[in-house]
Amino acid sequence: MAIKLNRIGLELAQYRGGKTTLCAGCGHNAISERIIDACFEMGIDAKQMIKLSGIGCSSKSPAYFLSGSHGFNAVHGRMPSVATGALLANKKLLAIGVSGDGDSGAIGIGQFVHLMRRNLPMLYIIEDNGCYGLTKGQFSPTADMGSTLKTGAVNDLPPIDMCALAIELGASFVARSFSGDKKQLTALLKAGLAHRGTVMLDVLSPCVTFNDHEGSTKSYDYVREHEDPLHEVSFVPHFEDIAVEQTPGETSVVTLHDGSRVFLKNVGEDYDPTDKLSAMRTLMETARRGEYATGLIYVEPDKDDFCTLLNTVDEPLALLPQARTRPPQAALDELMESLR
Amino acid sequence: MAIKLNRIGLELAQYRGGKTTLCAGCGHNAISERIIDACFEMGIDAKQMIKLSGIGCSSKSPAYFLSGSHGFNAVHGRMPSVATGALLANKKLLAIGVSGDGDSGAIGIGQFVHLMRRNLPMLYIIEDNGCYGLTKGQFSPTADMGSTLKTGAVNDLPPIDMCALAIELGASFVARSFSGDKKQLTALLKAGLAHRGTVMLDVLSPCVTFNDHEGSTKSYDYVREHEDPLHEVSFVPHFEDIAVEQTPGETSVVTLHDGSRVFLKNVGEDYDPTDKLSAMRTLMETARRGEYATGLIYVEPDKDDFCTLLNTVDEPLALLPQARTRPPQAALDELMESLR
Amino acid sequence: MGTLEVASEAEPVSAGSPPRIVNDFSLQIATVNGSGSQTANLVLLRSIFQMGIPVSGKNMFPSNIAGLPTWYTIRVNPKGYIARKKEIDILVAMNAETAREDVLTLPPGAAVVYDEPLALKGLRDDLVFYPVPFDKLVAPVCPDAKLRRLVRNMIYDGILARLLSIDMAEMEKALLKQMGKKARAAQMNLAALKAGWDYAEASLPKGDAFSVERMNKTAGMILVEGNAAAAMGCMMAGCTVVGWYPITPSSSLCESLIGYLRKYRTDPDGKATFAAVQAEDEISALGMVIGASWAGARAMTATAGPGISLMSEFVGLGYYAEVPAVIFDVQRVGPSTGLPTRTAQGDILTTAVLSHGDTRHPLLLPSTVQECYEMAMDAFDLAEQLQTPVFVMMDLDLGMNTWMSDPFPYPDKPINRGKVLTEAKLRELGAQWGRYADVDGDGIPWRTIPGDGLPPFFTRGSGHNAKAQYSERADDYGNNMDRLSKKFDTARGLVPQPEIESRPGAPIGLIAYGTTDFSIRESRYQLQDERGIATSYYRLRGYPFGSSLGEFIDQHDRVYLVEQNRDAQMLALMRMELGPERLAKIRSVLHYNGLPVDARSITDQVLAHEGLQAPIPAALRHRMSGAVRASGVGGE
Amino acid sequence: MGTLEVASEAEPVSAGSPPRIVNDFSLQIATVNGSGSQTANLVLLRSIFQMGIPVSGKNMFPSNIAGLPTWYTIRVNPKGYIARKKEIDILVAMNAETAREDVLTLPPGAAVVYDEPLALKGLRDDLVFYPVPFDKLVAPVCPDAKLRRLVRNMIYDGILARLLSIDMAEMEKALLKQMGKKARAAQMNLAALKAGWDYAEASLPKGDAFSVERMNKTAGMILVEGNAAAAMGCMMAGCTVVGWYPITPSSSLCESLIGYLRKYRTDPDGKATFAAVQAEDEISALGMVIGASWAGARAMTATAGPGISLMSEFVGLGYYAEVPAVIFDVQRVGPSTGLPTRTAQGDILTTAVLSHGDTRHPLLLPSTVQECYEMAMDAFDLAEQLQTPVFVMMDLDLGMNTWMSDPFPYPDKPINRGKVLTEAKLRELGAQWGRYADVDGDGIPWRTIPGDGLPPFFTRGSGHNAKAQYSERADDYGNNMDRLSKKFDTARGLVPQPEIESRPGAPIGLIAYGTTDFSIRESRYQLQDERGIATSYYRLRGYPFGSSLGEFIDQHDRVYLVEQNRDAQMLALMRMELGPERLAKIRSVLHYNGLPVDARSITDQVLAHEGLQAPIPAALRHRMSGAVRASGVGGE
Ligand SMILES: Cc1ncc(C[n+]2csc(CCOP(=O)(O)OP(=O)(O)O)c2C)c(N)n1
Ligand SMILES: Cc1ncc(C[n+]2csc(CCOP(=O)(O)OP(=O)(O)O)c2C)c(N)n1
Ligand code: SF4
Ligand code: SF4
Ligand SMILES: [Mg+2]
Ligand SMILES: [Mg+2]
Repeated sequence: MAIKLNRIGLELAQYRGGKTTLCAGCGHNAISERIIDACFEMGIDAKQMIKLSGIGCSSKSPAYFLSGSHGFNAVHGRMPSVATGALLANKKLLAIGVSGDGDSGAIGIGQFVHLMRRNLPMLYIIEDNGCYGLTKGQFSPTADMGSTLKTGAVNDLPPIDMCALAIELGASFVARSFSGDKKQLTALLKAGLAHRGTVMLDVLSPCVTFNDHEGSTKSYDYVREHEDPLHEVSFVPHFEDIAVEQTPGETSVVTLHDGSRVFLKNVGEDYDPTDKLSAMRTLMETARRGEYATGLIYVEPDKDDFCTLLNTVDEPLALLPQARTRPPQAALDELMESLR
Repeated sequence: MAIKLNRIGLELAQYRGGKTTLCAGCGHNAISERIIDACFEMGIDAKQMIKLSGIGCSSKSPAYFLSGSHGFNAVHGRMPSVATGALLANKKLLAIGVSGDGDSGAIGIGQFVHLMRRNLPMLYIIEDNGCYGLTKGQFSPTADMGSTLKTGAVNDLPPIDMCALAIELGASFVARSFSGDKKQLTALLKAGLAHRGTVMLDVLSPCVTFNDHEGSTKSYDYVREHEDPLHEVSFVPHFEDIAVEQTPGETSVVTLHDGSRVFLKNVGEDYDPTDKLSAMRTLMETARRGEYATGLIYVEPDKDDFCTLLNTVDEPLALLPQARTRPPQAALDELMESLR
Repeated sequence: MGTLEVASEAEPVSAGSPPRIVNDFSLQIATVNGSGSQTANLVLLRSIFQMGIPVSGKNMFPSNIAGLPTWYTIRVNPKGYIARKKEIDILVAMNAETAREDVLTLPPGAAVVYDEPLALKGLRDDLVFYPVPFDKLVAPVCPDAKLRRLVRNMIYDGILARLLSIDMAEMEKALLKQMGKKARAAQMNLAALKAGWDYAEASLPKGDAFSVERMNKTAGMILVEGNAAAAMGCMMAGCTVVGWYPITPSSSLCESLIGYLRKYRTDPDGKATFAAVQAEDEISALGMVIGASWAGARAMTATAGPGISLMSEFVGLGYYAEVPAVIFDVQRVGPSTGLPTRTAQGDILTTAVLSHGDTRHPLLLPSTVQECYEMAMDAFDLAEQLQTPVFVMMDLDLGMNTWMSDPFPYPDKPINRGKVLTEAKLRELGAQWGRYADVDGDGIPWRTIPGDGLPPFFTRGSGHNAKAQYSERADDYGNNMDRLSKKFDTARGLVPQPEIESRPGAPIGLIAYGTTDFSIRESRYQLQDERGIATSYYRLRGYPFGSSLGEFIDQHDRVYLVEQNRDAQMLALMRMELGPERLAKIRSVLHYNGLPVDARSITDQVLAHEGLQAPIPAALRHRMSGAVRASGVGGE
Repeated sequence: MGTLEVASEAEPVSAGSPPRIVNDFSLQIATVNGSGSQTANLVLLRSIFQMGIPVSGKNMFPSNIAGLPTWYTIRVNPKGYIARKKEIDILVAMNAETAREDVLTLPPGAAVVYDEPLALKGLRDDLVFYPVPFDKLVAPVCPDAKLRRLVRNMIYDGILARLLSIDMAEMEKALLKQMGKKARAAQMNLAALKAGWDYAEASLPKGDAFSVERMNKTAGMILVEGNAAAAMGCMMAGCTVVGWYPITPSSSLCESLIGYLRKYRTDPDGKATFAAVQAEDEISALGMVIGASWAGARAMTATAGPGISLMSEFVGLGYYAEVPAVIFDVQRVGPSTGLPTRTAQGDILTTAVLSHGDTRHPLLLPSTVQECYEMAMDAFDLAEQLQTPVFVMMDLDLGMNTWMSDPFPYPDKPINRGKVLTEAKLRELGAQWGRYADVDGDGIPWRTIPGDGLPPFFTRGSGHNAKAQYSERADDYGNNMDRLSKKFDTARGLVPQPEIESRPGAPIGLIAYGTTDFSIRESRYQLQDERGIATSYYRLRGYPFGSSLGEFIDQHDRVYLVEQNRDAQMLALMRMELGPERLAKIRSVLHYNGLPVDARSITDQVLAHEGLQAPIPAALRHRMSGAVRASGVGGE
């Protein structure tokens, strides 16, 4: 039978990357797979996409998907500024950033805060395992209070909830998922690729080598048992118009700026992802219960993104010819005259 | 008539510092005065207090109060780590940190986040003028959307609400005040000196030289018109027991770990500063209205502070004799044996 | 010019029979910052400039916003020696806090215009005093009391115009230019100017030696600060992305740049051909520049010492991953926060070897405002040609002070974007091409840019091979590091080459860079004129060094390297590569007190090294040069 | 020892008539990381060590967590030369990915123990092959299939025990020590060990030349990694505050330290006499150290290159505000992220001049694990004596690999906290005292500590005078900077002094520091033994340099400075201060490929400089030394 092709005529394999060097079973590998699926299904043009990351096991993963895209594995915790610069240079690029809970929550928290505040148009993924995998398992700032290391050491500091922080700071699309939740994660990734603005996606991604034991709140078992989905997420891109039958009150829909739609089917009491305060409440309460609320936590589909605010010419600045970037003799003359 | 002495027999003048080099009328100068008042009234022993700051006009101010205390004017945005180290070395010291909205909100936001998360026992003051005073008035991250510079430039990014951030991250005493509100600011400062844990006090402190014009949302006029006190704050230290008559429902009281009491007299509908979520709601709603909620926004009187969590010996680590810090021959022998 | 020659050498003597000293003096206005004297000072500077006389204006201000002592110094010199000079000939004393010390440090014969209440007359009898009742004079011309603080400054301009015979017409012209549209303010200031002139006319008989006379040495020239000049260069270089964080003394570079870009790089529809972002700190500012350059933009940032330290890690990434970046370091006095409003050349060594591991970075060394403009353009070309971070090492004196210059020429060569791969080039290279493959033998590889449709690659700061694949292989690492060394050698021929003035047969050679140039020129004149010592001069304009450096040293018996830092930082870089014979010839002349180096300090040190007694008391050691001023605040 | 002498020089030839080579070989286990071979490797190392034979163990691992090629190398040498050696004599090939290349790079006569399915026998006929059916052998001894991956490694220990005649009793003893309490695991591993021995006994006739014989050269000695040794030093130095951020290869220094502190510095009531905080990054880690030191604690942090770059601004503050700080730099390969799991001496120059403005920092240079322990203590004393940040420059090879050492001596001198003011001292000094006043003429002032009740002062990174008051005065600035220079001169006599081995009349002097020491010792033996060239040796142990350096150079015709970086970084520091005659004598010997330098590379380069042809093909250039290994991952 013929291999499935996407809307730009490519097959899934063409969205793959290099062979992973991460541990077998690492949540990060599963996320890479979902990214490949999502980009394939969205019919992304890899040549117009850039992959960025900081340093960490998670940050290595951009090398393991979309080998057709440029990648930039920057320095520890500084991916946000590099991504910002790249998008200033060329706002037409579709940027996907992969970071870790240490990379973004510890050394990179400052740049994280300001990227969220700017609502920079990109898909920002945190592969969250509550530890520093690449340096052999120390606690990260997202480690929960009372969670233990293999050594038995107990974390006595409260975790930073990267989602709550992102919402508080102004990110316009904030979601949480689990590397093991194929359906939800793929749907959120596709929606994230469609949204214009900062998409902050915190994905619980267990570290099988250092943080998958009894006593850890970021282990596969713990996360499976404590994942508390806010709704069932499904995504219909603008280029498909499937009618999704929705029993009113049962399913709500969020329409993104490009016409794509995110369908949210209630599982418990209904949840409105456009209400900032209830989003904060939900995060606080689930956290208090030791659970992880997953799904589309907060979205503001039409918020201006940073590149729009900058109001630059339509072409990418990076590709402007000299004629557009070097003012004429007259301009210099005028300046000189003003100084005489 | 005799000069007033405080409970340790000192007069107000003994809490003063060097002559200010800040502009006449700068909010920061008023705050220094309030700090002097508060320390005097609390009968603080200056020799057991340390003053820390980063870089900025605000950060210069520790030189202008309590010349009887050691001071450390560190590097830009890094006061939190220096303060943390100092308190690790000597947990008996009473630390007061003065920073600016640029110092803490821009370059220093990373260290700010992690200090709040640790609930480090100190009084952390942000002298908030929405701009970089010392570098001549550029916008800072707390500048409100739509606020303008003297040049007419308009800020199009949302402000970071340092109070909301501090609450979200775990600070146990979060308040906002105004350099011009003598009574409220002094009461909050005294309460802050009594609380054990991170006291994050965001004080609106207009920059008369660069940000006090029409169109600025951090000018004296604007702040006066838009200050929205949550309650009337009064403070009774543990060493005074004045009975404060309180009409039930009208006034609520917060008792701090040392027995000091903060009285909060309702002005509008009553407000519970121990409810995290309503604190967040209040901040969001007042901000949406373009107002500044002031007063004691959130407090958790009995939360463990960082130094307590570290469970170090009662004496300051800095003053331990060699006998306490150099293990005996036997320890080394044991180690050597384990390596044979 | 005979008179002038004579005049300028004449020893000023105490008032009485004043010899005329024309167009050759330093004038200093002592005030407090925030008192709005800047307008009056610039009008004074500009009016003398408009009379065709060489001038420079230097502002020595404290590191706060208002209320502390500030000194503005104007150097006037007929031969065009406009470096800082130690002696102040004319003092305008407006600040009670410093007036006493200011007066006591003056040389005999100096003139002192002062605010009458300060009652300075009694302090010395070898000076010429001009008391002025500023408050009395300002009231009538400025009814609005709130504005008087500002307007009263214009009065001393009027006084000086009369005393120094500065053409009032030029003063008024300068004032109107300075005021721009503010008509009402202009009127008030004109009145104040006039009031000062009238008062001097009526009540201040000329008793000192100094005056100006029209010359023709500034025709067509401009007055500008180095930061503004560099900003113009960035704009003309086609800079498209600016990531910055404010810090003195570099802020005005980015702020002027943004101003120019708004004006000249915005399309009719209001859309910009640039993006400028005030980052949250310097690390982020450089991160944006690196991200933008990687994505094909011409990106820059500007900072000072503390920012350079913070950028260290990212600079190493730029070096090793080979990403262009243009970084201006407007140097101030370090270490640490140091003296943020004082000048130095103290970041040279750290910057050249910035970041851990084996790294080397090109430095561009502008001396004049025109070079700030030109080297800004060079920097963008070099960063892209070499695919590495490039530093333009300015200093506070150059960046924030006002300098005369010929107008800046329109760039004569097109923008050079370096080795950016094209379809055609790729076809030519075929399989040879690898992101980090040295196909041309100059150590510089060919790069592609995201979105250009050409083969992508993975950029990283970790080990990689010629194909940009991750590698920990010993051979890949070594080959790559050797190629980077080769690339740095290629840079020797690409950075701005030195300007060499060889005096045949001169035993002494002088080497300097940056703003030291102005004092060197004057010092060479002093050595020749006072001691008959001929000198050659090697003005270094870029690092890494070219072969001409060694040759210059070979041509002289003794070489003096003059720098404005404590540790002889540029000499340290030279010592890393020069042979022993050459090193044996080099002596270091250092100046590090926060003030721009003056010619006399250099001359004296050279003479001392040469075994010739300096004419001035040894007490005035080089470091101590310049009237030592208090601007510290007791309590702090 | 005659036999040994002979043996160790005998050229191994292809199997058949094997000459005996006793206690002189390099053994390498090629596996993948995360496969749990570390236990087996350490047991092997320890058992040989227990037999009294000099050994060292080096782990060459990739920068990821599991699944990539890793090589563990054990050097056995009767004379105690335990530096890395290029040739591998015995290979244990467990990794399919690298087996082929591993085998092809072996010298003739080498032995290869390999996993049978890899079928390597056919690759070469000049080696001795020992195929082993690991899976077959492991099944019976380890019923639990999940554990086999780990246990099977123990089998090669058994095989090697038999082939090299390692005493099984020592093997078992080493295994039990390694296993500690885990009895069940121990039993399984003992069985696997036995299974390996039995299999070799039954099916692998000895065909190679290598074996071990009991010696008495390790009696009483210990085996330890440099990071653990440094950690012990920090604890014994009375360190009370640790602020750190994880980074390879420094993490295990702080982690061991915290482990030791928990065990030996916790009071019976569970309260600690220390505080250790994992900071959010390196900037914060050093900030905590500076804050703690300022408040009177003995505080430290440890990091690697990237952290050094990030700490740059704070280090400048420490230098200028004169706050003690102890910083360990366990150097890895830069620039940028570089090769995080490879070794280098590449941060020397950047660190010595770290931070903008004129700055200089003391560097301590340990060569051995014992010096890691001792210099850790020195560092705390020096940081407080000099009131400045002090760096201990280790490297990955020293910090993470396992070294033999005499047991560490208990400190013989009390903790030295430097000039901390006391009531009495204050009374003595009276008005003379100022926080930054040089009352003793050594450039080092007296400090007070918050909470001590003595006069407080204001600490700042901006300009200040001797009384710690804010000052922008030119004289205050200059005087302070000159005092800091004087203080740095004082440091010359306080940092660890060099260890000098002078051979009277030797024309050649060698200078080295850090881990290069091990190869230098062997290289000197090679030069003497193979070429009859006598050499003197100057082992540098600290920066700034002492006067002995120049004297050493004067005593020799030619001096070779050997370092493990590309840019001759230590030489650059020497060039900054040595006179031309001395510089003329120095030549640089460099090695920079991520692997520890080996003696042969040094010997060959020295011979080449001396104009003597090296015996080995020039093809093996120094950089390329060591089997060049692929551990890069194609696609990445
Ligand atoms: C400046 C700097 N500091 C420290 C390190 C060491 N380091 C590498 S990855 C890492 C943490 C990674 O944790 P996280 O971001 O959560 O990624 P994970 O490995 O858990 O996926 C650290 C501390 C570094 N590479 N650079
Ligand atoms: C590393 C570094 N970057 C930049 C600066 C320049 N700088 C000094 S103060 C300041 C901002 C101060 O703003 P804020 O903290 O709000 O204080 P304010 O002056 O407004 O009270 C800046 C950017 C510096 N001193 N150090
Ligand atoms: S160490 Fe943990 S995070 Fe890193 S690759 Fe392995 S499983 Fe993943
Ligand atoms: S500039 Fe603004 S912030 Fe700074 S001292 Fe003046 S008024 Fe205060
Ligand atoms: Mg992680
Ligand atoms: Mg501010």
